[in-house]
Amino acid sequence: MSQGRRVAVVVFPGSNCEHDAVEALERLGATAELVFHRETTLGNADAVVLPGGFAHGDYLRPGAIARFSPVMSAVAEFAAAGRPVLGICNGFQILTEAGLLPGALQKNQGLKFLCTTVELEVASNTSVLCSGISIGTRLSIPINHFEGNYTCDPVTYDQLVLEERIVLRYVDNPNGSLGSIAGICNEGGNVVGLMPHPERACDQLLGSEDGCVLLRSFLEAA
Amino acid sequence: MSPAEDIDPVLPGGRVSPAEDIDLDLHRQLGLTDEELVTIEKILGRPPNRLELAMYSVMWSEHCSYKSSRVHLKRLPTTAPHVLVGPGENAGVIDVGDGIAVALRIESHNHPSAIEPYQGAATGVGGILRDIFTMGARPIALCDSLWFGPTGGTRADASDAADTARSRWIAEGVVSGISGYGNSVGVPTVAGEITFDPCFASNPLVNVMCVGVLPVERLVLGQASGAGNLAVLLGSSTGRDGIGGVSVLASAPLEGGDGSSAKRPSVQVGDPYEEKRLIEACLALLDAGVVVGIQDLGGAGLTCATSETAARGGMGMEVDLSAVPRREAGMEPFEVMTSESQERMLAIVPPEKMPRVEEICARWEVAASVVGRVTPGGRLIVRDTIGGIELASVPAASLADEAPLYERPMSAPSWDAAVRADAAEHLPPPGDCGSDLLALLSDPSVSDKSWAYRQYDHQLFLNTVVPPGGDASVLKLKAPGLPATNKGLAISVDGNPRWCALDPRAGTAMVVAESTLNVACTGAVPKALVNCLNFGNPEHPTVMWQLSEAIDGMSAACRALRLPVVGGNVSFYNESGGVDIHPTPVVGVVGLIDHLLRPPPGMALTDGSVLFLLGPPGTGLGGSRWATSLRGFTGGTLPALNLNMHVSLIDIVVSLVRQRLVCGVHDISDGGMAVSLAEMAIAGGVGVAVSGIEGHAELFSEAPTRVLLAAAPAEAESVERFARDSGVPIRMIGSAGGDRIRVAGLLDVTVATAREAWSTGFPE
Amino acid sequence: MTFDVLVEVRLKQGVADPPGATLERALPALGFGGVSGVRVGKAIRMSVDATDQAEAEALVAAMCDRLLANPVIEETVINVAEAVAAQ
Amino acid sequence: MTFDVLVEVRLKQGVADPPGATLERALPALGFGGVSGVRVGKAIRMSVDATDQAEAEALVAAMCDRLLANPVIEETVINVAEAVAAQ
Ligand SMILES: Nc1ncnc2c1ncn2[C@@H]1O[C@H](COP(=O)(O)OP(=O)(O)O)[C@@H](O)[C@H]1O
Ligand SMILES: [Mg+2]
Repeated sequence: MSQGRRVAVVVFPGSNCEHDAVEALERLGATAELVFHRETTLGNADAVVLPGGFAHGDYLRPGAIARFSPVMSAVAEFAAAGRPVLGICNGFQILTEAGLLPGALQKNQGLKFLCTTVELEVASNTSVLCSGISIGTRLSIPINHFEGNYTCDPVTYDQLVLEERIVLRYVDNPNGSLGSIAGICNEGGNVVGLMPHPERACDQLLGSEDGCVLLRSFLEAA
Repeated sequence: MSPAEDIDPVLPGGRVSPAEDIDLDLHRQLGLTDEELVTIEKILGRPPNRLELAMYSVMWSEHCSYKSSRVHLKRLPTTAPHVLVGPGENAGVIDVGDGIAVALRIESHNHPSAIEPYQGAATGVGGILRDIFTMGARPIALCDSLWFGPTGGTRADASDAADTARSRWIAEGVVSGISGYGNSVGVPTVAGEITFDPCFASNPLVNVMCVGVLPVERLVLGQASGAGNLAVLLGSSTGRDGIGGVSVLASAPLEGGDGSSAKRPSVQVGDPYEEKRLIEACLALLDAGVVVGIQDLGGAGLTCATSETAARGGMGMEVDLSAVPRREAGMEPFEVMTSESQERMLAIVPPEKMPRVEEICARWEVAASVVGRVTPGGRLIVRDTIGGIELASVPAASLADEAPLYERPMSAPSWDAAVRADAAEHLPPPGDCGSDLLALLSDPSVSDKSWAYRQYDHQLFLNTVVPPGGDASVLKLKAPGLPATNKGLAISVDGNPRWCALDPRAGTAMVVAESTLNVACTGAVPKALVNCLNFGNPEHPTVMWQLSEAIDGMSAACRALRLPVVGGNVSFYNESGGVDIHPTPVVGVVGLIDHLLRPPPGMALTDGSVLFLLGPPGTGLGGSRWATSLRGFTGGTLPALNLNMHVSLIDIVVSLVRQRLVCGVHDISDGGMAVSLAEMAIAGGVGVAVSGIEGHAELFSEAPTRVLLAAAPAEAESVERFARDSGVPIRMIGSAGGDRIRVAGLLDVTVATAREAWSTGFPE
Repeated sequence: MTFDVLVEVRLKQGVADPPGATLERALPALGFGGVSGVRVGKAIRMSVDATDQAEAEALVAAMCDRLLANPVIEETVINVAEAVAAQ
Repeated sequence: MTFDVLVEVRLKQGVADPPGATLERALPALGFGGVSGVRVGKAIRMSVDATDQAEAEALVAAMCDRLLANPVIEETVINVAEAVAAQ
């Protein structure tokens, strides 16, 4: 049950999806609280979300400066303890920069920012984001990024495949991502990063509720 | 204060620095006329010095003072019971009930975008955002109205290859600039328009609109009150960028590069990250109640912000130049006072609140420097340091409000009569309306704009119920800190230089009509309008005539619709090689939906639905895209607009949509009924069969006040009765089904062909 | 002959450089003091076929003018060297 | 002492470079033939205070490792020169 789960939503200067994350999580019955990047603890959170946006401007590289924010040590400890951490879009970029997830996110192949709704396919259900969801399930979820083209070295890629750590793949690769990767997780399955925005698909009035499936799984793991 | 004190004050630090030897025609180099100089001397009781001259020059520029347009703008209707703030402030504000207010404003960034498309457009976005959060509103939506030269690759386009390549560079740069800044600053871009026309080849138009929301009680005005309060400069440091015309004042040319221009860039570079932190910091300052007024620094920089806040509050201000953080060494006082460096705000702060201001700014990593204080007496005094020598001393109100007003000569263009004499209706009818329809659909001005808005984050804040692509975009009226409601906002921006070139008065009225109808198609009642008047050189009498006519047309339409004009912007000198652009008034209309519980029907056709044409019959082809783009014919007269009928139409469309009696709705505008039918078929993925259309004239006419409605067969009778009761003509014209778009006796194309033409109009 | 080219595209002096400024502000907190004047530009590398150095330089200069930089805000520094055969 | 620093941040060999590839594809149509291997990286300039060249280089190397480049896909070329006094 996701009822009553406490989620820390981290706010960097330049984050912009933090309220959206809070809204979606609370819609599912969780209690979400904003945690400013200068904090050194996550309070009594059961789960952590790094939301989308442009932390610290993202001018040099997405996530390059954010990973030094004080809160990131607490996030790393939280992750090391096996607790659920979700990086959405910019949050995913930050997790890779911080070394909590492997690989990197490059500019989209088309060299354009992309805001559109895409089809995703659940590729593994071993992580906190997709537990209980059948592999092959299709979800319709918005993407919104310029640098969402996932890449990593071949050894890492093989490892991701072997260990079933590719969580979500695009049905129609929109950005040139290696292996159509939309989201991956760490070895423990408790840290997940994805470029699509599940919080944008939690309200029928906005077109899709498919994001709830993912966020509910995440909350239940908390 | 006695008037005498107001003229030539003796203050600590001594008198104003004496007028240096000023070249006799320096004022002319600064764009001031001889008469304006005399006026300034009368105001000061002495000749101005160089800094003062610079300050008058920027404040009395057309851009800041509206000196050529103000006499005409006065004719616009600006009041209504729900208007909280009308024109004259940074943004218009309306009360939408439940303790919520909506702020809106539109502005142009045409000239910078012509030479550095990305940064020109980006800084345009930054500027309009500041106008909105200055009012205490959180920006929740941006819209962009874009006008470019033809980019080539279309059938009708025979433009020179270098021109088209340049237009493409501009179009792509502008769109990515809006994307780059808007997405990163974290405000969704939810609506807009993009049109290609040869008149914009050297002078593109980039108009950006912003909508913000606020709890009514947070509304603040950009005014300085309370003598002794501090003037605090927030945000970026000040550089030599955007000094433009006043740079002739430089005492020595800057070393390096190709003279002074090398170090005084006329184009600024936007910093969305700084702006994002400014938004958060300013809204936090207002929530904490620690500022009495706040004002953005836009055109004319610090001179504008200090004089306007002081004048609005009926106060004076002393400015300490040494306290202004600079980006470069060796800046002269006039450079600091007129720099248009981006991402800066001026807050008026009671001294005892300053520690709290510093704390909030530190949290958001926003620089805050006390650069002056509010004084009694209405004078704006600039010193090099506190208590230091006076570099300038002028009545603040004389800068802000007392620029001369001009009634520039106006005359209707001589070709006016000739242009109107001929008639588009006399053009030979097309051999095949189907191929004309496909040509129109593949015209990049008509075709799918998703290549652009896909680059814009249009979903942020979880508000976007109708994304770009419909008649108007629809947002939930929701933001952190606002009372919860089920209300929604509909937004549309529209312009039409084809119509306005032919008849600026009627054309502008038709633009207002179209924009309100777009909003009504979502079930929203139009509540307020903002406008951006893009015109040529005001020294040309025909341009002033166009402006005056456009304003009269806008006034007439807004009065009939009871739609207040709550703000606007005038952009003159849109010309190249002495040729003015077509008059291009752009309007942004915001409408209100009381209960946004389900998405509005939208334009998509549903298989089996019955199709109605609601509104008076229309066959006039003057100014239509069919006549101008496909036949190259720009004469004739515009089809008539009956404003009373339009008001009734808006009412009934809103009612039908709200009662959910219709399952598809789309107005007839660009490209006429043929294009509207095709767009509905493409959106629904289903064909349509229509009959009883009189010929190509009815098919391609852009006569106003017409809507296509689709209804489930079971509702058809109610829809018809409803329309009849309200006196608006209605006619059943066909039904949806199959995979072809057919108009009996006129055209027959497959939906797939139409979609192909429409979706590939702007080849990537 | 083949030439190795490095073009640096940078903002002109006086033009604000938000990426550079943001980076500079972040450095002290990361333990990097004593750094100033940070400017972030582009480094474009390519191989160019030309009959001699002069021709290669002219070609690259034309590319800079027409494509790589907008002279309104940017300037370029061009470096052309004969490619080492082994490469 | 002050040192002028130029850091080139570039993608490692083998890492795809969409901006470079796109630029390369666009060149022939604009009349620029014979160009290959286009790669777009960053050129970061800054002034660094340090007691000597070695210290300056060490500082910049540390900055590259920790911040300026993402070692998963990027590598850096560092250039440190004593600043000319006149500047
Ligand atoms: N530059 C743009 N930015 C965002 N949305 C755009 C842009 N250009 C067009 N659109 C969207 O595409 C749709 C069609 O635009 P347009 O043909 O101008 O509509 P209308 O004729 O109903 O005014 C609208 O929803 C509009 O908001
Ligand atoms: Mg419409």
